[in-house]
Amino acid sequence: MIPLPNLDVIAFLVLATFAVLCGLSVILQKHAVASALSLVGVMGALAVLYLMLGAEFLAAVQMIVYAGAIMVLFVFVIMLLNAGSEQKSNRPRYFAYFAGIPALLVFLGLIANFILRELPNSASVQFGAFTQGGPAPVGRLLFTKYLLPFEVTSLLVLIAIIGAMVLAKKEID
Amino acid sequence: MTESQSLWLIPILPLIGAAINGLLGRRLPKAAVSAIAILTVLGSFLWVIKTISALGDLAAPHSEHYFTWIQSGTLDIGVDFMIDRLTRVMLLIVTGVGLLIHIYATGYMDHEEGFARFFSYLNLFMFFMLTLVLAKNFLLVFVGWEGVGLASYLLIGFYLKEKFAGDAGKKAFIVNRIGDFGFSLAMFLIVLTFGSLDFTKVFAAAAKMPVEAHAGILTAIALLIFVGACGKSAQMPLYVWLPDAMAGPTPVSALIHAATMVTAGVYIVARASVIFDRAPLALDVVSYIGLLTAVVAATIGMTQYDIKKVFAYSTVSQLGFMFMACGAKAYSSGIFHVATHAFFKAVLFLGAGSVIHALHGEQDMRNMGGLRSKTPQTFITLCLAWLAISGVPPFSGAMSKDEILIAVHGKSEWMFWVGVVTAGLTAFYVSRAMFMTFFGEYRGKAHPHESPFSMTGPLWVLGLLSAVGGYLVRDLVHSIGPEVAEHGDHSSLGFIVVAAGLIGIALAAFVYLFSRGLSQSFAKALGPVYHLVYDKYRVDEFYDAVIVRPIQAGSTWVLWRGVDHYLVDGLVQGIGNTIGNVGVVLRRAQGGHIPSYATWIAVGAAAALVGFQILSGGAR
Amino acid sequence: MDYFLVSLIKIVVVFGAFMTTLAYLQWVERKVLAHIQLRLGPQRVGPHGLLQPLADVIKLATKEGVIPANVNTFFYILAPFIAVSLALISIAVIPFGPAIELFGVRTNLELTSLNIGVLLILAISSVGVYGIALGGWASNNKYSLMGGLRSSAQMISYELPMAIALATPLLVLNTLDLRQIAERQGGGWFWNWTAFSAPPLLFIAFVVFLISAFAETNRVPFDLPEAENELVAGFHTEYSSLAFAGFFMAEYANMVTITCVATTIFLGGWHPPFPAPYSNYVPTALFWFFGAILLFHGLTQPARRWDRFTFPIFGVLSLGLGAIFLGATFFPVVGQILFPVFWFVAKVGLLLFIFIWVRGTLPRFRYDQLMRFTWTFLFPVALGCLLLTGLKVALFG
Amino acid sequence: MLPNAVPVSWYLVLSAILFSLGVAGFLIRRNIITVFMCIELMLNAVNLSFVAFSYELKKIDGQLFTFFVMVVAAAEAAVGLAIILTIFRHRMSLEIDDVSSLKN
Repeated sequence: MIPLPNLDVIAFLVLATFAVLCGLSVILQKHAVASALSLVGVMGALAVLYLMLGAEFLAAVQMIVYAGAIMVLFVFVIMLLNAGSEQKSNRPRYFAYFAGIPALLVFLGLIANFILRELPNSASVQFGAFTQGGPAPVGRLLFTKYLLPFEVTSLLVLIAIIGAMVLAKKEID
Repeated sequence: MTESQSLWLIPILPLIGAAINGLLGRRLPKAAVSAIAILTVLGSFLWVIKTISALGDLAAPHSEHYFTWIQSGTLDIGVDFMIDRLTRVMLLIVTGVGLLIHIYATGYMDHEEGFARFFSYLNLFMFFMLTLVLAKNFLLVFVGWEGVGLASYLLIGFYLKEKFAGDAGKKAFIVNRIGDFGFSLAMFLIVLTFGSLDFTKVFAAAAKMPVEAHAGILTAIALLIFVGACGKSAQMPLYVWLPDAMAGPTPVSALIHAATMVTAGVYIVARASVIFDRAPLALDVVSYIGLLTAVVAATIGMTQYDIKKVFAYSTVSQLGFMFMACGAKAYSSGIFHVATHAFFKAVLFLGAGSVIHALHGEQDMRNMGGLRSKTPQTFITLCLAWLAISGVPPFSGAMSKDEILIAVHGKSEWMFWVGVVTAGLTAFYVSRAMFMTFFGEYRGKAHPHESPFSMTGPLWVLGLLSAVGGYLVRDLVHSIGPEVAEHGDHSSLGFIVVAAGLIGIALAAFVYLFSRGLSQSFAKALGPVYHLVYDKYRVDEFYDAVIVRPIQAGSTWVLWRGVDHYLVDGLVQGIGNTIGNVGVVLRRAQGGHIPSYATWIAVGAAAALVGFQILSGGAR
Repeated sequence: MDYFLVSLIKIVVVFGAFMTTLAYLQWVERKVLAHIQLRLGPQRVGPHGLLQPLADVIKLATKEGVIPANVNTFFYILAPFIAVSLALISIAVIPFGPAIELFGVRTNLELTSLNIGVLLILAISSVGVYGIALGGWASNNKYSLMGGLRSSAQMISYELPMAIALATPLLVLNTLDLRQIAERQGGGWFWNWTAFSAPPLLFIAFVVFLISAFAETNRVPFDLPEAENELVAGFHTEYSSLAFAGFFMAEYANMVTITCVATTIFLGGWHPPFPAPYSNYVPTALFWFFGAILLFHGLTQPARRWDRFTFPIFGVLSLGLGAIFLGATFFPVVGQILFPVFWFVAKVGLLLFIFIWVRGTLPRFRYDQLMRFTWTFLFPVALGCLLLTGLKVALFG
Repeated sequence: MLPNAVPVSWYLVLSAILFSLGVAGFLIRRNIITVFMCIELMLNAVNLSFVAFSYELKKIDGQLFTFFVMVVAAAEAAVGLAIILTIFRHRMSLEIDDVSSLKN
């Protein structure tokens, strides 16, 4: 029997590559809809990564809330405004391209270096090793330790709903 | 304490009433507003009676601890209520008289704007007054103290449309601040000396102190407390706010500025009797100030024409009597006078209110007269109070005043004689007011009518109380202790006091009933003196010239034009201009362009991270 | 390797059955609609049009796939793929029957078991909107765009009551695993099913779920995204050939999936409405009754020439099916698969029939009515239902 | 050769990469909606690190933070998109360079 390659590693590499490619696509695509769909791709990849990290509930919420609600809203607005693709700017951004991107790469390297140095032997991720991310434990913690933040957040969402309605309502001439 | 914790209910009930009327009152019908106001006070009155009857003779005070309010180092101030024999009397006066005046006010205020607002304030006052009386430590007393001051301010300025009402409210508030300042200093000294504000602890410690070693500090505390009492109880030289406070509605004058709040000063002196007993100098000061106030206010009262002003000065004068009693260590007599005074002065004010109500707002006695037949019930009840304040036995006022003057006689002979003369003056000016109002011909233009039952009812109850109330409360008051000198040895002194009162009435009758014009000629003959007295000794003007104007001038010329304009403004504007100039340069960075802001944020974050790397890099 | 092999077999079987169902669902729908409207429906291809789905597939596959000018080609082609694949995923977590043992291998009658199965269903259905929205937008056609926008708004709106209605029985069942959900309803009479327990709260939730399901699948009376008299054909106006087939299939796949979910969560999954020994004879009785009628009808009063042959043949087939089920009662190895699947399919079929029935009966809503209906009626009802159920669970366990 | 396990730090590095991509997008894109999406990308990256730490520490508090971030992101998206709609209605443009009324 052929020894199976370690699925955790393969899955991570595939998903990570996918996520990074989609992320690149988010910022490089000319069209807003394409960016939005790439972002959905990132979110999908992240959802699966959450699943591997034992956060089942979050994986589902990630799909339902982020991909299913927030991003649909984005796509909806893009279509509604028919935002189309970006026009060429009459002011080229040399600063961003020639200073910003390299700086960003340096920045990234520093962070990566920092992480790998600070966490030299962090736990290795194995699917199914950590199973506390189901709806039951999350819900229990949410309604005990984090009850106040939860209630405050719900209030915030209510305010956001009202605010969005007021803002988006057509002004009466 | 095995008893249930139930004292808190007494002040809370009026607070609930105040909250309901204050928040919802405008939407409720008047009947509901009055019902809420009266029922809450009635509730606390009944609760007071139930509590008192349940607690027996109160040989030991009953106290209740609710929660710790302030804890700082060794200082531990709780919200504690206490009921002892002194509190018992005060509670009965406050809730009983308060209840009657609430009932009265429903009739008196019937046509006024802000009906609910009025009762909300009145209930609020009851809450703070009861807190003051029930409190077991100085700080909680101070809460009530300030609270009644607030309620008083609100109620004096109740007629929002009248400028003088607002001014009077402010005057009361500001003058009281001086007293409160004294009271606060007293509290600081108490904390410093005794390390606590709790009555039980402070008085127990004070009682153990050898007088010789600590006379200084105790005198200082006592005097500072007395400064506070002077402010609240309108003694010289802080009495000026009380006559002006008559700008408020009459029930307010009766409740706050005659029966209850102004006696808080007497209450706190009596409460701190342990300290005063050990500070002879302070006691002398209390006596002198009380006597001086009594005389001065009585003489002013003789010349006033506004019926409420007369009674206001009368109140100031009677408060002086109470302090005289305290100064003579006859605290229970002082409290006795508080009680009887609450009855008869309430009647006088309520009667005056009834008259004013009958005359549609007329307050000048020169426009009254002959109201005896027009408002018979008011007249009869007022007569009872008149005889009581004049010191005619067997009415209540005679009993307490006798006791006070006898006690004063024990302290000093000359003060007794001045007191007797003042008692005569008291009888004179009250009789003057009665004669000018109810006897002779009616000189006004309005059509007087008797007041409704809601006003005459309380008048009758209080009138009867001022007649016989002395017998009712005597034992209660005397249980406070220390023992008062018995009448037996001093019956002759008692006769002198009664005689002084009768002479005062007779003189007034002579001058104002039988020999019209005599008063005018007196006034002419005395000329400048009369005018000086009529103008209330020009005290307000004196204060204005000596205190108010210099401060104003100093503020204007030194602080405003000088310090503020040149120094502060110069500095501030100089800084502002500099910053503005720098801003002109820096503004270029603010393009209003979001990505550039974001770039700066990113650069900042990156810089922070790099810095962190460098700093932490060495560690590993 | 057993695991992979078994999984592979299950995938093949389920996928095959699912695709066949989709194809024939369309035939059933046309037939039922036709009979509601007193027509005959497909009749030409095969007996009673039974081969019509095959013909349709061939037709669509061989048509020319037109990609209109000025469309965003990538998204234009991507959209139907998204729609189809998302529609097909959910079936993976639906349990069709209990755990069985066959040839010494013990396995569950489902593709995969997730302990957050319900959440997965919700997640998939919430991203399902992308296919339609994207298709509508990529077509570069205002009718398509309108259809896409409408569908986005409609699906977001109706997802709320649907999710809440789905959450309501979870309060009682206390699990998110679809298999456990189904198992906890079994072992007795039909009033153990969630839809009938805690009356009438959960039944209301069931109805709310069904109504929302109509909207989620863009079915009549909520088929605004493809309202032909306003929007030509809505989001798939510009689609043809296999791309069109993709959307078409996605719609039916969604319908089947959502009825499967409803069956599993509300109607007791594979459990019969009354206990086992007696319920096992029901299929036989039903098939024999049906077969007898067909035989009788075909032999005595054939309406058309071919009916004289086709009806008896169907009747005999039906009798044979009945016999198989009767035989299955004696062979548990067969019965353990046949009976659960029969009940599951029967319930799903019933719900699907309701879908078609409603399509044949109700007119289409106006768009503002549609939105107002969900926000001011359906959503509050679902919410109230959830609250009351929660209260009941909290108070009475 | 592939390692036979993935350490949590790799997840964190992935998170950092995604975050940096979000920052870069924020800086170089000019369409407000895209910029907004880049913010969401950054939020997602942070969420990933929360979940990764939750795994590392074997505590689910981190997952709850992610949950809250998601909810707040939903609120933010609602309001943000409403603002974008309003801006578009007034200026008929989604260019971020055109929206500079923060100046002065």
